[in-house]
Formats: sequence, structure tokens, C-alpha cells
Amino acid sequence: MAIIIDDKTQVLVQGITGKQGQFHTMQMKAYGTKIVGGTSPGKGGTTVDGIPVYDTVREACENHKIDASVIFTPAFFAKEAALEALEAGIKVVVIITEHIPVHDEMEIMAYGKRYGATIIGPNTFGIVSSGQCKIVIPPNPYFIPGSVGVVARSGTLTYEIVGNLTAQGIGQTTVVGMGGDRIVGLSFVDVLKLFEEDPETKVVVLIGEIGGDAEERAAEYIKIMTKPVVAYIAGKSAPPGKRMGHAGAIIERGKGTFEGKVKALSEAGAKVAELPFEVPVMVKETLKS
Amino acid sequence: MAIIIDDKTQVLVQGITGKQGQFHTMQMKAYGTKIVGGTSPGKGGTTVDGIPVYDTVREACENHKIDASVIFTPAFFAKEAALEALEAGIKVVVIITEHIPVHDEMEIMAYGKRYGATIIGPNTFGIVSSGQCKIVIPPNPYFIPGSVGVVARSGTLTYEIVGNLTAQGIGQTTVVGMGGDRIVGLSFVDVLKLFEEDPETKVVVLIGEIGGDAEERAAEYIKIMTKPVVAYIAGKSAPPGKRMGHAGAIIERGKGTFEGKVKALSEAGAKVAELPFEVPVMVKETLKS
Amino acid sequence: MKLYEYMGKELFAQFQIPVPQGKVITTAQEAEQVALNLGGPCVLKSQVLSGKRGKAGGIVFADTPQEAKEGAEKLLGQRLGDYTIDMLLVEEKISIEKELYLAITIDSGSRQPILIASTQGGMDIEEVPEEDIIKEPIDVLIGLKSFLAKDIVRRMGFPLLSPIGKELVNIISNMYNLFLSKDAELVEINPLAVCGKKLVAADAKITIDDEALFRQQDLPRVEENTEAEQAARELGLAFVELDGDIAVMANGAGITMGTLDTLAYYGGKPANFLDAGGGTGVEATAKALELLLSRNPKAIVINIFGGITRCDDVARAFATVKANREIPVPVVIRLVGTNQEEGRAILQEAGIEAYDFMQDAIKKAVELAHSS
Amino acid sequence: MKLYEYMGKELFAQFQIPVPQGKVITTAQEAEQVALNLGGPCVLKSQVLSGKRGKAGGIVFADTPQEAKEGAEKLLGQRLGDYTIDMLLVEEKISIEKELYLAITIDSGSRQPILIASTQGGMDIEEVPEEDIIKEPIDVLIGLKSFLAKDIVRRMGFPLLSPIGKELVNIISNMYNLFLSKDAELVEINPLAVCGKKLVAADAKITIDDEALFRQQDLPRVEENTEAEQAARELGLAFVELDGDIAVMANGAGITMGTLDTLAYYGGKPANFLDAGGGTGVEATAKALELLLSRNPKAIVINIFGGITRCDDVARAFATVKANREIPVPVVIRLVGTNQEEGRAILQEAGIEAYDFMQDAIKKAVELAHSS
Repeated sequence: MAIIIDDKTQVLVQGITGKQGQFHTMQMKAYGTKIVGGTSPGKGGTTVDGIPVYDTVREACENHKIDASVIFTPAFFAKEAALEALEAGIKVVVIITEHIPVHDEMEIMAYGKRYGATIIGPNTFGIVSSGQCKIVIPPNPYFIPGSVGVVARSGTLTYEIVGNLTAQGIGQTTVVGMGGDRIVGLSFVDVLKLFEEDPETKVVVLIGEIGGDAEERAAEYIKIMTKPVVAYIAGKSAPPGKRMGHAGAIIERGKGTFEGKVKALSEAGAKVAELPFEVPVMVKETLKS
Repeated sequence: MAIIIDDKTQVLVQGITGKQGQFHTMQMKAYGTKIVGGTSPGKGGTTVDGIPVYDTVREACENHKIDASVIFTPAFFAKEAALEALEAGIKVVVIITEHIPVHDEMEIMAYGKRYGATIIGPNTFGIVSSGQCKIVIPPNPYFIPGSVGVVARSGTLTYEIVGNLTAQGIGQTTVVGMGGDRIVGLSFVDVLKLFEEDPETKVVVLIGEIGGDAEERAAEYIKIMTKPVVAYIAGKSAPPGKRMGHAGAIIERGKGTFEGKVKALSEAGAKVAELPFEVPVMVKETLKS
Repeated sequence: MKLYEYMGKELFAQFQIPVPQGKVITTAQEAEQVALNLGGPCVLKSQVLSGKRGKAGGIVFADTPQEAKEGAEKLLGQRLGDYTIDMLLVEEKISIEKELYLAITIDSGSRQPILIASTQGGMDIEEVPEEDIIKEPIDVLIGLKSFLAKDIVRRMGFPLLSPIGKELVNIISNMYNLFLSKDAELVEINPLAVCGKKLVAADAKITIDDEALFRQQDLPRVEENTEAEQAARELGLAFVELDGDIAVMANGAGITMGTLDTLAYYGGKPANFLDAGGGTGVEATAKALELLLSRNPKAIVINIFGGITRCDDVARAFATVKANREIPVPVVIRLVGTNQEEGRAILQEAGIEAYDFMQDAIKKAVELAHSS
Repeated sequence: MKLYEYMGKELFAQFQIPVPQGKVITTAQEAEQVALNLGGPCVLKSQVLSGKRGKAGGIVFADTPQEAKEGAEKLLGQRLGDYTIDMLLVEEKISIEKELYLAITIDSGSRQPILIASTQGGMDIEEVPEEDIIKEPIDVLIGLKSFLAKDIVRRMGFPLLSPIGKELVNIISNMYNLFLSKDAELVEINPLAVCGKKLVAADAKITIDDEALFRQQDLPRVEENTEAEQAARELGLAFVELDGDIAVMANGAGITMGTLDTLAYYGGKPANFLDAGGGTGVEATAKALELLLSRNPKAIVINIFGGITRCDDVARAFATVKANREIPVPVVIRLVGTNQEEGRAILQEAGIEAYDFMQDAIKKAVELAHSS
């Protein structure tokens, strides 16, 4: 079992003929992801790594049952690409594109809701249901099947932590990258709920960061969760008023502080690691108990 | 039983302080309609015929459970009023306003669909569940409870026919005015389906007119209906290319002709009256058999 | 409101939809001058609102300015169907390789705009086989985004990166912008001509929603109604001239149609459609009566089922008119509904008996008209 | 991108939001002239991007042009927090009866714009009791229609037909139009001053989404970053200056923060936040290294978990820099992930041993910095 995607998920790559699109298509295929098609307006009829390319998402959907789409288009065109996927009826849309204008992101989310679709990202590494399906960019070797659900805002920090879990033989059900922007499709609560319902997931790792109140909201839900949660919050040493790479990672007007998040999570019953490499240790302990 | 509205329906009047709003509020109240409030921006706190007036629909909804709203606002403001009702969560919106721009009507319908609401009109006389609830303008005396469902595009023609039914002692479950514009919220098929499911309704009267293909679509559904349908189509003598009052009542490019509609309905098994006053006769026969 | 072709093409140009070079003229001299400026073969197109101008002889080709002048002399002032030709659009003659069809209109069924496209342009779209027509409803909460335009172009069979493919995507998007921002009911390009690597809108059919004209102040106004129809519209009445001799007034579009149908059933010929609407007051009703009288019918039938309309108002209007002028034709009135008794009392005083049933009143009117 | 108050007020005026009369100036002479033109008491407001200018002495009142001149002389060139005052907004002094608060910003929780309103304006909204604040998320597929503006004004307690009520409805609608059409992250009016029957935006705080600047060519540009931060941004890197002495580079915002946190945990002080991003090539990485070196740190720690980023690229970048210039401080590198072996081989050739675990590398860097 896994959440959102699994070994039956058929994936479309929007923007498959670009450099990034081609590279990650091959990587995803190597991981075992069922990539059934790609789009690139005007390149319909060609193939990339044996995968058929279509002019439009609708054309792809005429030829395949598509469960999820991943968007590699440039920022100024991402809203259009997301709408195209939603309008064609695709129910999981992964947007890795960064630097999308926030007003476009709000529109994408409003349409996502209207179409009843799950939107992952923007500015995300994607989602991996370990051993079954990887959508987008995490490096293949670090994701093995197991019983830990991981949800994070940030990419490389997730690889760091998941890599350490894997190194210690602790596999994952699904690893979800929500994305680093202020407006993203999934919240921690959305994903925690899915993990809570997933029978295979035994422990959940939450990788948060300063800024916003997503972790505080997560804490409210963790209070009523039956499954244990191990958390790490990045940005303890960040000064207020400075945006730390991600659009959301900023302490403004005293809100979104490290201390506030740690307090909320601890009080909700989550174990909070002080440093990234402590997470696997805590997970191991939790799995044992 | 009845469709869409009944004796429990609580009604809001948007634009209650205007001349039309006041007059019809009193008429509806006299018929027994449960009018619980009205709106008129800036006149919140006053009353009309003992009915509390609110500044906004939201304010009215804070004070009452509202099932249906009727809109009396001028054409250029009708879209705004409809959106206000929809946004506040009202699930039946009756728009009597005529001369609304067709692009506004298309927007209203798109939002209505998004909010899962039933929109009656625009440019309609409204809806009456005889003896239970009357929303808007039909004259009170002609609607008595019974077992005939009536659905029509046009107002006075409906009163003419329903008045004749009532004169002969034949009552109605619900009389629905879809509205005379090209874009209206309900189709004949929508209403026929509701009558088909309504246990009280024994016969359905369909009052159509030239133009469009709503009657042809209705015929498709009538084929599979179990209940008998008596139809009358107005406009037999109308020349092509001339709009007969209603925005939709025009024969263009040979489409929407009287002959085509009568043929479709007859072939589907409906009894088609040649003149309005034949309808009650046919209904009576149908009820007997 | 239908726009003339040249107005439609002005809007096309404004919305980056390519049109032939040309100019609208009203004299043969101007035609010659425009042809001279165009510097090559040209076409003279009669600016009237009916379709099928070509078959009716309203389109003439000219190879030289002299021919253009002669052609214009021939066309200007001529009748074309119901219209007199008083304007010509003089345009460069384009060499058409293929004719496409594009239109956006309003679809009552889906309650949305609908885009209609075909590679079989040039003829009436009704004559194109269903399988050669692409129909795409537009979700107004999304609009016609370029991804949808691209998908339509794909389905039309044009490579998306070809010059024609790219231009088609633009034209489709621009058409929707025009449709939306000008409150159009119809925007039709037929044919959209393929000329080498370019596309040119060889014709333009645009209809604007009458109800939205209040917010379309920038658009020109085109009056298609007869004088009487225009007068009625200014009174807020829906009036259509017909070719019979019995004037009809009723309240409500449906019942007015029903009245005409019943009249025809009894062998009468209606002179008009006049929906006096609901809730019209004494004054407007009186003016509506004057309008009917001005058309010299053989009889007048008034069919009122009073709802919002009050019977006493209608009766009072009739009494007012009768007091002020002679009414030289028989008037038959059916009057039931709100304030029926007061209305009938007023009519009785004016010497008229009201009927209870519309069929009786109409039958009587036909008899009176035939015997006059 | 934060806009100066005067820029915000220019936008307000453009969107029909009433603002006081005034002008931005850069010299005391101009201040005197503007005060003269205003013809009454005025206020001099320092144009800096920090809040709390009043408390910090950045706002001065003047009754006469002479006082305005003197006030401007005093303010111009002064420091206010992190900023030097080099512009003043000279405005008419308005007599405020009541201060309201209005803002539209972005709500991550609901993924929508949110309107915040309060009748307790003038102070930081964070200090206003929750029960005195109205929060209304805006559905972007509808927008902020006038019915919603009216409902907010009702909840604020103003009669809808009063002059203030009507004006508030307009201001709220206009704010949303500004927010939407200028790709704003924040539009704040605090205070919105009630002056008799009028409303005046006494202050203006507008932040524009940096990612949308490409389509906001009409807006002025305000540069808030330090030179180094600006240089990094031009390289496509996220760089923030901090006040420690150990330079940090990692790939990814989260892991960079995690690196800083680990550094702090071991007693080190980071000189910067530098997210080299994912998939950056040799050249950009080399430039990032140059940037770190230019800040004269005591040590550099590089923490790479290669995903899209290829370890050999990072190593090659390091080798390139080292070949071209002296690196006077110790560099500690953690390098794992894609093409790890090639990367390590390159580093070894350049005389550097890579670490496997970030904590070990960071610990070492702190030791080296402390012992230097």
C-alpha cells in the first residue's frame, strides 16, 4: 500500500521533450514508474525513450488512461499546463516548476479544487511510493519500500533524511514533497490524514521549516492521530525577516518561528529532532516500541 | 409531494424594497409562501410587510435557514445578485429579471453548476408547487393542488393553460417556468426527470415554443419516461428569422421549427395539442385512461 | 444586433485577426480610388445583412479601377433581397487555396459558448457533414486558453508548429477574446482563407447581444428593425411586423404566439406580433394600441390574461384611446385575470363586451375581418 | 518587492483609492516648496522600507514651509534602522477622526487571497484583538465582487448608504483590483483615516510578488538586497547575508537551513545562507564559490546531497576555482549522491577529502574556523 500513487499509476509527462523532461522521464522509467506518454505541442508523433509524444494532453488522454501528470514547463506557462491537465480530467498533477507567480498558484489551486484533483507542488521534488512509482526528481537509490511515511516541504533535506533512513534499512511507504512555495496544493494535514488511513504506514516523518503556520496546523491534527510522528523543523538559526530560499521560509511579524513550531508539535505528541541526522534514530526507536 | 419547492421551503427576496419586490412579496405571502427575509443594501433593519430586511444575503443567512432566493434586481446587476445568493450557499435561485446580457447568463449558469444549485430563469415567472409554495409572479387564484406537472418556457401562456386546467378542476403538483431566454438554468429534460420521480405527478404538460432544440431534447427523454406527456408548442405561424419576444423564440437556419418539434414529440409518444385550449381536454382524457 | 461585414472586419483587425486590405465606400468614384490604391484585382462586396450575397449577385470582381467603378455603379442602389445596397466593401482579391470555417456562438443546450471549426469552409456550416465539424463547448470559468486552441488545431489536422497551425491558434484565441469582450452572440469567419503560409478572414459575421449594448458604447449601431418595430422597441414592447390584416396584442411572448396560432387556425392572418409584456401601465398600452391602429388592420384582437398586467389598466388604455380618436375597425377583447371586473366595467362603458375565452374572441375577430 | 509608501500611494491614486495631497522630495528646498504649494500644515514622512517609522522618529510635522524645510534638513541623510533616509514624502496634514485597517494578502492555509479589515486601525494588526478583526478569504474564481465588499462594510458596522459606507465599498473593490492586476502579495492601508465624510489612505504598504515582476513592467523597481545578495540573485542563487564567519553552501533551501542549524549546534556562526539550487552547472557553482570567498570567511563548508545536482560538477567547479586563485581559508566538503565517485576523485586530485555525513563535515568546519 501507499498513498496517492502506486504501481498501477499511469503517468504523463508534460514537457517531455525538454532537457529536464527527457532526463527525468528516463530516471522515472528506470525506477519503474509507468510512464505512458508525454506532451510537447508540435512534436506529436515522435517518441522520447520509446514513450509516445502527443501534441496536447487531450490527445494523450484519447490514447491512454492517465492517472497522474507531471509538469516540466517554464514558470510563466505553468498555470496553462496545469489547467490543461485538470481540464483533461487528470486527478493527480505534480508541478515541479519553481518561480511560478503566486497569483497563478492560487488560480491553479482553485481550479484543482473545482476539478477534485490532487495537486502536488509547485516547486516540489514530487512524490515517491517506494518501490512502486516515483514521480519526478528524487534520486532513485534512496527510496526503498517500508513502513515510514514521509512528508516534507523541502527536497534535498528530504533526500538527506530518507537517504539516512534507507541506509539504516528503514524503508518508506510514500514520500511526499509538498513544495517550497507559500501556495502549494497539499498541506501537512492533507498528507497526514492519508498516512493515518494507510494500513502499511506505521510511523510518519514530518519535515518542516520556519515560516507560515503549516506545521502548527499539522500539530492540531497530530493530536488526534493514532500513528506516531517524528518531526524535524529546519531554520532554527534563521534570522527574522530573511527569506530562506523558499518563498514560505520567512519569519514575519514574529510568526512562523522555529520555537513556536517545535512547541506546537511537541505538545501535540510528536517527537521533534533537533538535527536532521537524529530523525532516523528516533524513527528506529519508534518502530521498535 | 412536489418538485424543487414545497411547504417547508424558506424563501428570501433579493431586492424586496423595490416596487415589484414589495408587491410580489405580499402576493407570495398571501399564497402561503414562507418568506423569511429580504435584502436591500442599506435598508437592513427595516421591514416590508412584517418581513425583516437585511443589507446582504449573508446577513440574511446568518439569521435564517434559507432554501430559495428570488431575484428582483435590474438586469445589469442580476449576475452580481445571483452570485451573492450562490456564494451564500442558497441552493434554489429564481431569477425573474429579463434583458440580462447572455454572457452574464452563461456565467451565472457556470457558477450555479459549481455551487450545485438549481437556477430557475432568468426571464421566468417562477415556480409554483400548488397549494404549498409560490415563488414569484403567477397570479394566485389559478394554482390548485393536484397531479399534473407543468413545465414551460413562457409565462402568460402557462397561466392560460393552467388557468383552464384549474377551471376544470384539474390541479397541479408543480408548475415550473424555465424562462424565455436562450440561456436558462433548467432544461425540459431536467424538469421532466424530476416529475418522473415525483410520486404525486401523474401527467406532465410541456409548454414549448419555436426556436432552439430544447423540445427536441425533451423528446429524447420522453421516449423513456413512464408518465404520459401532453405538449403544446407555440409559434406555428411565426415566420423564420423573426424573434418572437423571447430571445430563444426564433427559427434560424431552418432549426427550431414548429414542425420539427411536433414531429419529435409525437414520435416520442407525447400527445401534442394544436391549440392552447386543447391541452386541458387532453390532460383530462389522459388522467382518465 | 448584426454587424455589417466591414464592421466585423474592423473588429477582427482590432483583435489581431488578419483581414484583406480594403475599405468601405458609398460611391463609384470612391470604389475606383480604393481599387487604384489597392493596386491590383479587387472584389466589391455589397454591405447588407443577409447571407448568400454571392448567389444573389451582390459580389462582383474587378481587375482594374475602371472595372471597379463600373461594378460599383451597377451594384449601388440595387435591391438585394429585402435590402437596398448603399455601401460596398472594396477589397484586394485574395488567392484562396483552401477555405476553413471558424465560429464561436452560444449553445443553449450546454449553456456555454461553443466553438465550431471545420476544414470544409466556404459553404453554410449546416451543409457540412457532421463528421467534418469540430464542436467544443467553452467553460466560461476557464475561457478559451491556448491549450484548448492548440487541441482544436490538432483536431483540424494542422501541425502545431507550422505557420498555419500557429496562426490558427492565435486566431482562435483572438476570436474568443472578441466574442467575450464585445458581448457577441456569434463571431463567424467563413471562409477563413488559406493563402500560402497565411490565413485571411475573407468574411466576417458578428452578432452582438442586444441586451448588452448598454455596456458596448464603443460599438457602432446597426438598425435592422422597421420603423414600426423600432417605435415599439422604444416603448419597451416586442413587436414584429407580419403580412396579414388582423392586428394582435397580447401580454407575454408565449400567449402572443398562441394567439397568432389560434388566429391562423381559424383562417385569419395576423398583421403583427405584439407582446405588450407584463405589468405595462395605461400609457404604454395606449401607445401600443395606437401602433396597431397606425397599421390599418381590418380588425384588432386583444388577448389579456392578467397576472402582473391589470385588466383595468388595459381597459382604461382602450377607453383613453377611444376617447381621443376614432377607431375605424372592430376591436375584440378577451380579458380575464387580475382586476377583471373593474376592467370589464370600464370596457362596457366604452361599448365593448369582453370575452372569457381566447378562442372565442379570436374566432370573432376573424369573422369580423372577413366581413369587413 | 516592497514598494515605498509614495509608490504605493501613486498606485492607490491610479486605482481610485483616495490619498492625501503630497509629493516625494529629496532636498529640503523641495520640501519647502511642496509645503508652500500645499498651503497648510504638513507632514514629512521618511521613505524607507521598514515599519515603525513614527516611533523611530522618521515622521515629522511642520506647520509652515520654513518648518518643513528645517524638518527635511534634519531627516534627510539620517539613518533609520538599517536604512539611510534619502527621500521624504511631504503631505498635507489630515485631521483624523478614526483609524481603520484594510489589507489584502495571501493566505497559505486557504490558498487564496484574504481580506483583513478592522475598525481598530493605526496600530500593527497583530496587536488588535482577534474579535475586532474581520477575515474574509477571496475565491479567486469569483473575485471580490461588490456584494462581498458590502458584506464586509456591514460587518465593520458602517451603514451601507452612508458616505463612509459607500466609499469603503469602493475602496475594498479597488484594493482587490490593484492586488490582482499588480501581482501583489500585500496591499495594506493602515491607517485608513476617517476624515468627516471622507476616507483617506494615510499610509500605503504594497509588496509585489518577485516571481511576477516579468509581467509587471510598468511598476517601478525597488532593490532591497545587499550587493552580494543581488549578485547571487543574478546567478540564480538564493543568498542571504548573515553575521557569522563560516561560509555555507548547500543545494536546496531545506538542506541549507539544516546545514546552518547543524553549524549553530556545533557552536559555529554562519556567514550566509547560500542555496546553490538543484542542477546548477559547473560555472554557476564556481561563481557561487567566488561569492563565498569574497566575503572573507574563516572557513567554508559545502554540503552536497546530489540529486539533480551532480557531484562531479560541484567538484569540477571547486577545482576550477582552486586552479585560478588562492583559497586562503579551509574548505570542508560533504559530497554524496549522483556521480559521487567521479566527484570525489576530482576533489582528491585537488587535495581535498570529501565527507560522507553532513554532521561530520560541519563539525570539522567549526573546529577549523575556531582554530584559525
